[in-house]
Amino acid sequence: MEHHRRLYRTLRLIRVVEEEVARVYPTDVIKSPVHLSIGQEFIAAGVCDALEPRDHVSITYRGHAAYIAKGGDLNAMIAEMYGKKTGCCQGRGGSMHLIDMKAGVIGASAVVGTSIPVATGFALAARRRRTGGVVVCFIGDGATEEGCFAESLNFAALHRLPILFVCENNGYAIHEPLAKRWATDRLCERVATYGIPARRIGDGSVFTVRDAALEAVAAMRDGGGPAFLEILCCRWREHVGPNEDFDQGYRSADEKTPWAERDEVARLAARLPPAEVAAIETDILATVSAAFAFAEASPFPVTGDLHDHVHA
Amino acid sequence: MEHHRRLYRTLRLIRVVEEEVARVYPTDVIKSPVHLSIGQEFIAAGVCDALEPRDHVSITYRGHAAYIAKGGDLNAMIAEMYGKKTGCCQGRGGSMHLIDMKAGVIGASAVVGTSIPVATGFALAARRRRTGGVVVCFIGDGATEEGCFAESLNFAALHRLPILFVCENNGYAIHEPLAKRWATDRLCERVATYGIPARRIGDGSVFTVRDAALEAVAAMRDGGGPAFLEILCCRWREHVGPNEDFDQGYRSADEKTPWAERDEVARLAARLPPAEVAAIETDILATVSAAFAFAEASPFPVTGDLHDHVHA
Amino acid sequence: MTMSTLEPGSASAGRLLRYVDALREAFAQEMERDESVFVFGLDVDDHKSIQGSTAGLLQRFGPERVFTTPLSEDAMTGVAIGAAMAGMRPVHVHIRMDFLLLCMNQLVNIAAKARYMYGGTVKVPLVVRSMVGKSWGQGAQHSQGLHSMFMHVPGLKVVAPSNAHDAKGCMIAAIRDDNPVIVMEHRLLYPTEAYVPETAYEVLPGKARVVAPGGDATLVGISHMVVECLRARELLAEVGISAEVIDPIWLSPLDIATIVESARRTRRLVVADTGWTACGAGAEIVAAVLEQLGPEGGIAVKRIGFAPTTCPPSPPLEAAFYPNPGTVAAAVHALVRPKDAAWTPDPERAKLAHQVQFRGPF
Amino acid sequence: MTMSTLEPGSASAGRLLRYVDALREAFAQEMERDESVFVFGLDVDDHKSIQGSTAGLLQRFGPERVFTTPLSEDAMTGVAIGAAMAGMRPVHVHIRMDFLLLCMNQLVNIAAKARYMYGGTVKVPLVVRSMVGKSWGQGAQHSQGLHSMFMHVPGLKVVAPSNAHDAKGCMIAAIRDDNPVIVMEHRLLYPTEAYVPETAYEVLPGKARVVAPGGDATLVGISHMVVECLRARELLAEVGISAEVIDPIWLSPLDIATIVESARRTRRLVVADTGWTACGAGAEIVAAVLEQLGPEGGIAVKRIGFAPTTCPPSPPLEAAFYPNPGTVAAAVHALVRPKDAAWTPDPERAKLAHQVQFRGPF
Ligand SMILES: Cc1ncc(C[n+]2csc(CCOP(=O)(O)OP(=O)(O)O)c2C)c(N)n1
Ligand SMILES: Cc1ncc(C[n+]2csc(CCOP(=O)(O)OP(=O)(O)O)c2C)c(N)n1
Ligand SMILES: [Mg+2]
Ligand SMILES: [Mg+2]
Repeated sequence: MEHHRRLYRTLRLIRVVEEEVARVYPTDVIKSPVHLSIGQEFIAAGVCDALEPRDHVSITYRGHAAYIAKGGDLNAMIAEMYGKKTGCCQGRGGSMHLIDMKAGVIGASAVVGTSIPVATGFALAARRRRTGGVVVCFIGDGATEEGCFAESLNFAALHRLPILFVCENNGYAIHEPLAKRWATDRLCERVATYGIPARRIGDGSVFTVRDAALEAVAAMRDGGGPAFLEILCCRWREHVGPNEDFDQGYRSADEKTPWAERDEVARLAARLPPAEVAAIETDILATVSAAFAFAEASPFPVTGDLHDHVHA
Repeated sequence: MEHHRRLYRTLRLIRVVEEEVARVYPTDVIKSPVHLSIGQEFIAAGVCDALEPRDHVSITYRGHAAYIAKGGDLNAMIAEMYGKKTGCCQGRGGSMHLIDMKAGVIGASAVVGTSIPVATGFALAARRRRTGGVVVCFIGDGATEEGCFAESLNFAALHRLPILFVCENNGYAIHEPLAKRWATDRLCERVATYGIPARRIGDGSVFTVRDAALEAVAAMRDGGGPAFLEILCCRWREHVGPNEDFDQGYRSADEKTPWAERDEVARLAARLPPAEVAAIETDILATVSAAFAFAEASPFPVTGDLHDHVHA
Repeated sequence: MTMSTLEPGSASAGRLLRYVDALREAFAQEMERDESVFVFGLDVDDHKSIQGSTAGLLQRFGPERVFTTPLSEDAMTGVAIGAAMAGMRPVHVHIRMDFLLLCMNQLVNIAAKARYMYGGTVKVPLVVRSMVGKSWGQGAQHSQGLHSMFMHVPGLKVVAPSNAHDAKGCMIAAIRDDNPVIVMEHRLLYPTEAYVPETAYEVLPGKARVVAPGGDATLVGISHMVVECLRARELLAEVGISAEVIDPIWLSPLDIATIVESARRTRRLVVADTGWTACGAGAEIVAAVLEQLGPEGGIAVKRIGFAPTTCPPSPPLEAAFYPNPGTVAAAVHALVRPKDAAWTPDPERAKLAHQVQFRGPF
Repeated sequence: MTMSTLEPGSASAGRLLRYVDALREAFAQEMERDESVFVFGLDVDDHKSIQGSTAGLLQRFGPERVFTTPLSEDAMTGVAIGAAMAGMRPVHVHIRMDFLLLCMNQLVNIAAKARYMYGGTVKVPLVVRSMVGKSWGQGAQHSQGLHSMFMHVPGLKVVAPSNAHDAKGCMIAAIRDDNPVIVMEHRLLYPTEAYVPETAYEVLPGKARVVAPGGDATLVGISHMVVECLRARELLAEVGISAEVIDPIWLSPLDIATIVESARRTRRLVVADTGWTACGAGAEIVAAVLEQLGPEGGIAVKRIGFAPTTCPPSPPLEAAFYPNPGTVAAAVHALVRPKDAAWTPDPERAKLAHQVQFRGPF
């Protein structure tokens, strides 16, 4: 199972990167807020496994996982978080605005939801230029409350654009649970009224996610319109920052338990030959420590760079 | 049938006002654009018949019908369109911004859709102050495409606010048909996913509309949350201005035919004793000509008034 | 009527063309030249075609490149930005500038910042067309000139052509620009004519135009106010005051040097704007000129614009709300002859031809 | 740390209180006084309670008067406006001023205009709280001071308290005001302390405060920049330059008379802003002062603010992006001693205490 190995590698790579980010964070080398995706990696890994280089993904400020899964440059990502000139935004974006146009990662906004129409615009361009490419737009559950989500769904469906919206429903926007934000949880049903095939995935399986993405993407390449996936998940860490926050009173550690028990990283590891897991681990550790070393060694931008890139 | 007579009077009053507006329009006494509701009167008449003085209605720039149906001051409305100091906005609003807070008409915006959340705020206040009042928010089909519509539905449903959204679906936004704007016509189904009872009325009957509004309003007064009505209708005149526009090529006169055949104004007249119809007519003509005379005779604001009301 | 600020200098000066037709020609020529240009926005493809400014484009370029949208200004702006980042050149059309308030987040938080915050790895070659409505009951929400909000934001360019020649040249420059450009058109300028070359040309940022020379005062007019300033200049000439009229054309980046040079000479600076004055384009011009003049300063300054109220539709209020050639001339007079009694030209003579003609519907 | 711009004058001068606690006290006292006041917005009711500024309100006033919302800034602003028109007094909270770009339509097209366009028949007693983020990676979309956009619009009031005393007094004044008020808070000011009376009081529009006297230059600081101007004043004093520091407090309506009086005396005006300068608050102040000084003009002026770029998170770029006491002092020095060589204070000494301390997370 080649794709099993590939998925595991991606999952594990993301996990190791995120844990390293969390580890170094208190030393203040990272010059941005960080929104970790630990626990949610299976979504980005599963979805991006269905994509090709000509495809695009739109990510969020909680975008490390999808950036990595789509093949974004890891060195440039870590350097960006360190505020270095070699960062993917030359230190002008920070961790909330990762981009790698070469890898098809089209950027992230720190204003929740606002990347949804931008991603839709990429899909419009893909359709117009007949590239055969598709766009995946990752969003959180909170982003679906913004008006531009409804506006974008309608437009994407009206023009039958090749875009897959993936909602990572971790049940919270910062510390506010769905019950305080959603009148009902009939999100997929709502999206379906636009004529968009919509499916909810609750089993936490990277394979289920991958299969659903493959199916949706295949239909789009055949000229089908948009599709929608709502994928339940759990955010293991605090909203922003490196720590757990189950002691803060707004949610209980029980919420994590079932997710931790079926952690995809561990589950996939257990199904691969130990030697292979070990080899992957060695490789990943080398890659990750090289990336942090690269970031560390890279120079900061200098004052004189400030005015670059205001205009093209 | 007291309410039959009452409904007829309202329908006929609106029709006569609108036709008089259209008649005088070319003489340039009206100092604003006008968006006539001829053909759509049955919606405002039917819905507002279900309301009490403590209730509020939020109208649109195509709001003459609902303003009148809710009991807005006719003299002040015509004077406003004439740009006079005695207008309901003292000449500061024009035909697109009618308001009569005493009658519970809470104003209109010329930026489509933007009155939806404002109306929702009135419903929040009604709930908080336990007035027992409800709010009706009239909108066009185009307004449902704005993000704030989805945002407002979610919030109203989440807080179970006493607000009835009434969508007057005349099939067009200016000259653009639904097919160029809506991915599907499953609007009611979509609204229902918020847990909001939603119903589509296609028979053009003022009684059907009234019954649906009565039912919705009764539920709200009992503490129920929001409700939604999509009411199909036909705009008999051009988008803005006094004329018909079936010769413009974007829609055919056939669209109007079935609606004209079952015109509620004529239909209700035919079901009342002719003497009663005549008496109502006399009364209405007197009312309307008095309103136009009032507007005509009223003074314009003076230059020195310009800076009033910038701040409270 | 003819309102030509640019006289025919040679055969290449072109034909007399209306502002609206000049815009249309710009779209047609650029769409012909570059496949990636497309024009979309509410009602661009109906029979009224945005007052005629997009007429014929649908027939010529088809519905993939000329299309209306749902009423979703916010998302449609994002769509335009995404398409632009992906290599297209969208022209997104709004029939009122007031509606841009629905898209401020996309314009300011995304379009203006994308290139910078993504470290130069993307371009956003986006044109946002918007029209300022004026008079005849446009009222509170159909009348605003919001250019100063966009001038405030690094990463956006802003242009406000005042005549048919610049309408075409600026629009072509905007379409070819690799950055987001907010184009502020003015409804009252649509029927005005100027000499417009037939071939494509660009009126680029960086050069304001001295529209008419003068020695007593520098009068900067923005958009439609250029026309009213020229009329004010005529009125002032009758009382022996010579005003130099400057059209900045591009508001961001702004050619402040041309204005500084003039103001240094005339010692008096009046800016007449089609918007409110507080934190407006006039404030920017006055402050920038004075910073540049440095300690030599000592020039008299005045900003003119909308009254600090919401725009009222009632005619007498509306007349007081807007500056006009008479109020502009009076302001210049007050600066030039501060010791004289205030002077106001005969209101009848101060009226502007195209202003008087315009009547609804929209 | 203590950063008191208001010394205790008497017993009624109150206790030393942090800016954040002064805000919280304002809400508690006004909610106690007036049933119609309620506080809502994303995350006002969680355990972090907007950096503590709404802490305890939920427990005391209950979830009907203190509640979070869906992520729907646009509609929630409309809801606040409607509730205000219906007689409530909403305080709508945004943890970043940048998010107001999502609500511009409601704020500018409805809130600012409702009273006027409805002929005085309604009031909109709405408070919009928003916070400017600064430093430590806030970056492009979590750092903007957008007050000048709101100053541009008639019908809105704008206030930017720079210390705990004014934070409480302005917030109470804003809540009691019958008009929409945009309150611009600053994240870096939250821990700063001043003497704050225990009872409720209002710091009303109409009166700027001369925070520190001086004769060589007038230095106007906005929001957080007041603190940096005071530090710049100390640095300048060391080289024999005496700067008068003025805090306008309310930006709209603006007390320009106090600034004019000072500038007339010092002949030099520097405005240091926590925002971009183009069409900014500084442009407004400079232009308004010069209009009022009239032909006597002849004062030297300078605006200081964000660099004309998007805000970059990388520390060296961020340091160059923001004005600081050193750059402010250098600018004043250049105006006061134009013939001297440029002077910049030792960067170490120019650092601001609370600036250095702040580190994430948000
Ligand atoms: C428009 C906007 N409103 C509020 C915020 C503050 N904020 C940052 S992240 C966040 C939560 C978003 O939740 P969700 O979309 O579910 O994503 P998650 O963080 O759970 O991945 C909020 C409210 C913001 N950044 N942008
Ligand atoms: C936000 C916004 N976008 C565009 C317009 C221009 N416009 C005015 S009326 C209208 C059509 C609205 O259609 P609908 O909501 O169906 O109402 P109808 O006119 O049919 O009653 C449009 C697009 C506007 N006023 N506001
Ligand atoms: Mg979430
Ligand atoms: Mg319609």
